[in-house]
Amino acid sequence: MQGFRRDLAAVAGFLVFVGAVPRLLTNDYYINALTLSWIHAIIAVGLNLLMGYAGQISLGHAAFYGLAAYTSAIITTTLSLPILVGMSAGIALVGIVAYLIGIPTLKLKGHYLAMATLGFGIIIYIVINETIGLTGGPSGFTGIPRLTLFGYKFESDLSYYYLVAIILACVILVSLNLIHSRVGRALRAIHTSEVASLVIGIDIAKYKIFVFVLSALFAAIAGVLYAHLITFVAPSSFGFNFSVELVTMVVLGGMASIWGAVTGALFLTVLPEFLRTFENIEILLYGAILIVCMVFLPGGIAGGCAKLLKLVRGGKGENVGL
Amino acid sequence: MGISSYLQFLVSGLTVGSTYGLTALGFTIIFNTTGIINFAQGEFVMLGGMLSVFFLKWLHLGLPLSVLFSLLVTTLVGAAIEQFTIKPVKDSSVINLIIVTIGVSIFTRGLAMLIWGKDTFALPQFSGSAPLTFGGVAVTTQSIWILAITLSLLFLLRAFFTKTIYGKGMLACSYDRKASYLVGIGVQKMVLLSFMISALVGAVGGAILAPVTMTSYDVGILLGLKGFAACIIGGLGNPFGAAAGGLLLGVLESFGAGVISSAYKDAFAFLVLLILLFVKPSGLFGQTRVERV
Amino acid sequence: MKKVSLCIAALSLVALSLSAAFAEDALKIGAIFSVTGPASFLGEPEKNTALMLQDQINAKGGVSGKKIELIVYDDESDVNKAVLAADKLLKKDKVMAVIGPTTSGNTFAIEDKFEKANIPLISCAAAEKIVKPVKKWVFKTPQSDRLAVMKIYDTLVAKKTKKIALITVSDGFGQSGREVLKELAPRMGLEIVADEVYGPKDTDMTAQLTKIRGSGAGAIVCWGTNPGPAVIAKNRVQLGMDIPLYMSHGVASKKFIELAGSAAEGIMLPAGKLIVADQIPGIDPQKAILLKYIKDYESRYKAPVSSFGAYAGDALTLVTKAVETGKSSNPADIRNSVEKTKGFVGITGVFNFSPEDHNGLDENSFEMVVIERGDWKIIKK
Amino acid sequence: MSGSEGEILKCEKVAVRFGGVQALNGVNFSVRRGSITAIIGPNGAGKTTLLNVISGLVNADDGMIEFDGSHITRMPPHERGRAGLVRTFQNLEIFTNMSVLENVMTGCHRLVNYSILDSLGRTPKYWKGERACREHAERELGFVGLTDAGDMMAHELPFGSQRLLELARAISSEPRLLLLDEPAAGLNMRETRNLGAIIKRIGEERGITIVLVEHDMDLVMRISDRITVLNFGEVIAEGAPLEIQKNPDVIAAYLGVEEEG
Repeated sequence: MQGFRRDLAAVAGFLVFVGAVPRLLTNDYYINALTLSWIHAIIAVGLNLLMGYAGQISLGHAAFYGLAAYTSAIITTTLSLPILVGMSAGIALVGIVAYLIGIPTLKLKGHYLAMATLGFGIIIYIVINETIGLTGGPSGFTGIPRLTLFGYKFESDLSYYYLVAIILACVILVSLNLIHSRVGRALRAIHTSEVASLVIGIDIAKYKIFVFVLSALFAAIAGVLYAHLITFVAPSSFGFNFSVELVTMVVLGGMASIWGAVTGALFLTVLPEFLRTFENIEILLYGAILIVCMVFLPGGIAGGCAKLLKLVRGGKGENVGL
Repeated sequence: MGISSYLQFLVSGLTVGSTYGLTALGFTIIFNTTGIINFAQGEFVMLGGMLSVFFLKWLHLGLPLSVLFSLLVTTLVGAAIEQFTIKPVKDSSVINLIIVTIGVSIFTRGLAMLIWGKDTFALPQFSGSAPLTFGGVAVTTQSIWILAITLSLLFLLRAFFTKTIYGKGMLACSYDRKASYLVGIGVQKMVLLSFMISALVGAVGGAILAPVTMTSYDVGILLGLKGFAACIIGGLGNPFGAAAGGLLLGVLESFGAGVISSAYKDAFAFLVLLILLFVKPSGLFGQTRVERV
Repeated sequence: MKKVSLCIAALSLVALSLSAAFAEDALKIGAIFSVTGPASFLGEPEKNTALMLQDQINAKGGVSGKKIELIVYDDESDVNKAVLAADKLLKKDKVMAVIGPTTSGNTFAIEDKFEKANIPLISCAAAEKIVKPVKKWVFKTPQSDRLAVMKIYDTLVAKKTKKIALITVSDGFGQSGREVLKELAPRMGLEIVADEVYGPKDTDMTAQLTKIRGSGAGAIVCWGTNPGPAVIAKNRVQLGMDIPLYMSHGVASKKFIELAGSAAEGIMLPAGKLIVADQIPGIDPQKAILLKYIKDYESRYKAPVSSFGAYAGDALTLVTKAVETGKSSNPADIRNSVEKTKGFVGITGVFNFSPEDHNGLDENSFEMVVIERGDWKIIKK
Repeated sequence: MSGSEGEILKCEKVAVRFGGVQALNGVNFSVRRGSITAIIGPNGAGKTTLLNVISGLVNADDGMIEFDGSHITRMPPHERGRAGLVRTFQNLEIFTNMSVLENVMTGCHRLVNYSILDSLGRTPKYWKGERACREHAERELGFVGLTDAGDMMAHELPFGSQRLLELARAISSEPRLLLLDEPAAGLNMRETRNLGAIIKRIGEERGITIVLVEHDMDLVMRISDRITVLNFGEVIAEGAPLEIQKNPDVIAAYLGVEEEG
C-alpha cells in the first residue's frame, strides 16, 4: 500500500511538473520537442518492461511505432474515417501483429532474438517503403488530420502537449502497477533464471509474449499520437536507427527503471536540440556523451541518481521498482 | 530467363555476400573474446576504405602502400577504441558495452564526416576494370580478388586460432573468461588483440570493397547491419558460419532482386533468415549449448 | 530518485531556453537544410551557397539598406528535426521567410505550419506535390521531375525508342521520378518493360540489370542520386550491356563522372545549365550569372559547384529581391512580391511565378547533355 | 484423484540420451507419499538428469512418468510446477534482481490468482491477493529462519542463506513433491546440519514429499527414509539407508570415487 501511495505521488508530482513547465518558460517553440520526448518516453517505458524487466531485447520496436502511425494515417486520411477509429485500429493491428510475431520470435534467446526482431523491423520498414499506393512510399504520407477527440480539436501545440503528458502518466502508472504485482515478479524472474521460473510454475512463454505485446501496444499508442501531431509520416522515422535509439534510451535511462526510461527518452530527444549550437561537431558530441554516460553511469541515469541519493542520505538503496 | 541469368545472380550474390561475410567475421572475433556485439564494426570497414582513398588521393602514396597504411591505421584505431572506451567499463554488463560501441560508431562516423566530407569516393580496381566473361556470366577481376582474400583471411584466422598461443588464448577467453584468467591468460591483452584483429579484418574488407562498392563516411551503417545479420545466422561465434551467413545473405538478396522483386529483395532475404532462425534457433553452424542446471 | 530526474529535466529545459540567439535589427531569414544525414550531399552545398550569398549581399550594403541575417538549422535529414527547426524559426527567431528544407518529405512535414503562420516558405525540394495544388505560402525553386522526364522522353521519341526499362532508387527522389516516368510513358508512346528498384545504399545492381537485359528494352532510364547511379553505370559495363543509359538530373555533378569513371561515357541526362555554363551560347541570359556563381563558390569553398546549391541560392535571392521590389519586409508583402516575380534569371533557370505556378520554371531550364571523355557535352537538338 | 495409494511419483523405464551418451537407461524409480527419498550415486551417474526429467527440463526419450496418478511424461515444466512438482537447483538459481521477500513471493506465483488486468489497475482483488502472498511469503521466510533478511537484495545474502532462500521459495508454492538438487553443496557442517533439520521439518510439518540428490552421505543417512542408487544411468540398488550401506553393489560403485558409504 505504501509503495502504491509513493507511486501515485510520484506520478502526480510528474504531472504537476510537466504541467508547470510551459508556464515557467516564456517562449513555446520547444513545446513540440517536449511533446516528442514524452511520445518517445511512452515507447521507452514499454521497451523497458520488455528489456529491463523481462530481459528480452527488441531491435524492432520502431516498426510497431510506424505500423500504428501509418494505419491510423491511412484510415483517417485515405478512408476519411473518424480519428478514434483510426487510432484504435492502429493500436489493435499492432497488438495482433506483435502477438503473431511474438510466438515464434520469443522462443529465441539473446542475440538471436535481437537479430529476429531486427529482421522483422526491416521487413515492416520495407513494406511501408514499397507499398507506395497505400503509404505514399519514401516521400511520406501527407495530409493526416490533426487529432480531434470527442469534438475537441487539439489544434494548439500546448493542448497536444498536455494530452500526451497525461497519456504518458497513465502509461507510467500502469507500468508501475504491473511491476509491483505477481506479473512483474514473474517478468523479473524470467530475466534472471528461466529454469527457476519454470519450475515454480511460471509459464514463461506466455509472459514473454504478454510483455512483448504490451510494449508493442505502448509503441502503437505513441505511434498514433505521433501521426496526428506531426500530420505527416515518412518511413525514415521508423527505421533501424530509431529502434537502436529506443534501446539506447532504455539503457541510458537505466534498465529496470520506469522513471529512468522517461528520463532517457527526454535526454536523448532534447539533447540534439541543445547540441545544435555546436553545428558541425554536434554528432561528435552526441557520440562522446553516449560513451561517457555509459562509462560513468553503468546503471544509466536512474542508477546514477539512485547512487547519488544513497550517498546523500547515507541510507539504504532504493527499491528496484523506482 | 536463361541459365546464364541465374548464374549471374549467383556470382553477384557471392560478391556482395563476401562483403557481408567479411564484416561478420569481424563481429565474430570480438564477440568470441568479449561477448560484445561491436556496433562499430561497420566503421572499421568504412575506415579501411576511406583511409585508402585518403592516402591515395590526398597523399598520393600509390595503391598498395595506401591500402597497407589504411590497414595499419585502422588496426591502431581498433586498439585505441578498446583502450579508451571498452577497457574503462570492462566490468559493465554486456548491454552497456554494446551501447558504448554504438556511441563509438556515431563518434567515428562523425569524425570521418568532418575530416573527409560527405561525398562518396571510389578506389581504382586492383587489376584493371575489364570484366572476365564466362558463358555470358560477367565476373569482375575485383570480385575474384574479394573472394580470394576473404577465403585466405578465413584460413589465416583459423590457423591463428588453432596454431598460435595468442589465438588459443583468445579462444579460451571465449569459453570461460574467469578460468582463462586463472590459468594465466592475460584476458585484457586478448580483448585488446581481438579489437585489433577485428579492426584489421574490417579494414581489409573496406579496402578491397571500395573499388566495387565505393565508399563514404556512412557506408558502415548498412554493412554493419548486414554483417550482424550474417554472423548471427551463421551461428554466433563461428567464423566459418559468419562467412557462410554473409554469402547466404548476399545470394538471397541477389536472387530476391532478380527473381522475386527488386523492391522487396531485402525483405525477402530477411524473411528467409527469420524462417531459418525459427527452424535453427542458434544459427546454421552454432552449437546449441547444453544448459547445465 | 524521481526528484533527481525532474531536476535533470528542468535543467535541460533551462539550458534549452538559454541557447536563444541575440536579436538585432536585421532582415531575418530562416533556412532549414539537411546538412548532415543521408541527404547531406544536397544540404551542404545549399547551406554553403546560402551563406555565401548572405555575405555577398551584406558586403554590398544589404537589402534596402538593411543587413540580412540568415539563421540556418540542420534538420539532419530527419522529419522530426525539420518540424522542430520550423517551430524554432517561426516562434523563437520570428523570421520573415524561410528557405528550404532540402528534401520533399521534410517540406511536406512543415508546410502546414507556414500556411498557418502566414510566413512564406521557399522549398529547395523537387517533388511536384509541394506546389501542386498551389499553397498560398509555399514556393519552390528546383525544377519538377516532370520537366526532366519530358526532356528524356523527347530525346527517346526522337530516337524512335519504343520500349524502356526503369531502375529507380527507393527513396523520395527515386519515387517521385518513377511516378512521373510511369505516368508520362504511355502519353509519349513508350512501353515500360521493366520497372526495377534499388536501395539507396546498395552496392551491386547486377541482378536488376541482368533482368533488364532480358526484357528487350531499347533504353534504360535510371533515377537516383550518387552513388547508386555510378554503381549502375559500372555494372552495366561489366555485364557488357550496350543498351543506352539515361540518368536523371540527380547526378548532374562532376562527382558522378569521377565515381563512374570510364563507365560514365555515353550516358545522357537532362541537367541544369550550371554544369555546361561554358558551353551555352553567350546570348543566354543565365550565362554570366552561372559563371560568376561557379567562380565565387569554387574559390570560397575549394569544392566543385553542384546544381543543388543553386536551389538555395535562387531561393534566397528570390526572397531578397521580393523585399526590394515590394519595399517591405512584411511576410505577406514578400509572399505577394515572390508570386509576382517574372523573368527572374536565377542559377537554376529563368523563373516566372504566378498565382497558379509557384515553381515558375519551364523545360528551358534543362539541357540534354551526354558524357564524353569525362566531361559534359550539350546534345544539339 | 491419486492413483496407487502409496506412490506420489512413478518413473517407468525412463531413458535419456545426449548424443551418444546414455544418461539414463531404463530407470524405474518411485517415491512414496510423505517420504524423504534420496538419490545417490557417483558423479555422472545421471542423478541430476533424473531430476531434470522429472521436473520436465529434459524430455525423456523413452519411458513414462506418473505424478500423483496422472501422466506427466510430456507435460511442459511450468505445468508440472503448477501441479505441485517443484525443485531447487544445484547451482543456485535465485532471482538476484529482487529482494529476498520478493523471491519468495515469486514462489507463491501459482497460488496468487488475480489476473493481469487486476495488476494493471491494482483492483481490490489485487490488494487482497498481494497481501495474502506477502504474509504467506513472510511465514515461509520465518520457516527457514530468514525473517530479518526480507528487505535485503537476494544477491547480498551469504551463500548459505541463499540456499535457504531457494528452499523457502520452493516451499512457498506449497508443492506436493519437492525435488532438491544437492541442497548441501557448498555448505559448512553447521549449515548442513541446520539444512537437514529444515528439510526434515518440511516433510513432517508440511507433509511435503521430498526427493533429494545429495553427495553428503552423512546428511542422506540422517534424513532419508529411502535411498535409490544410480550408476551409469541405471538403478543399482534401492532400499532403506541401512540396507544401502551394506549393499555390495553400492560399495563397489563407490570404491575409489567416494571414501565413505
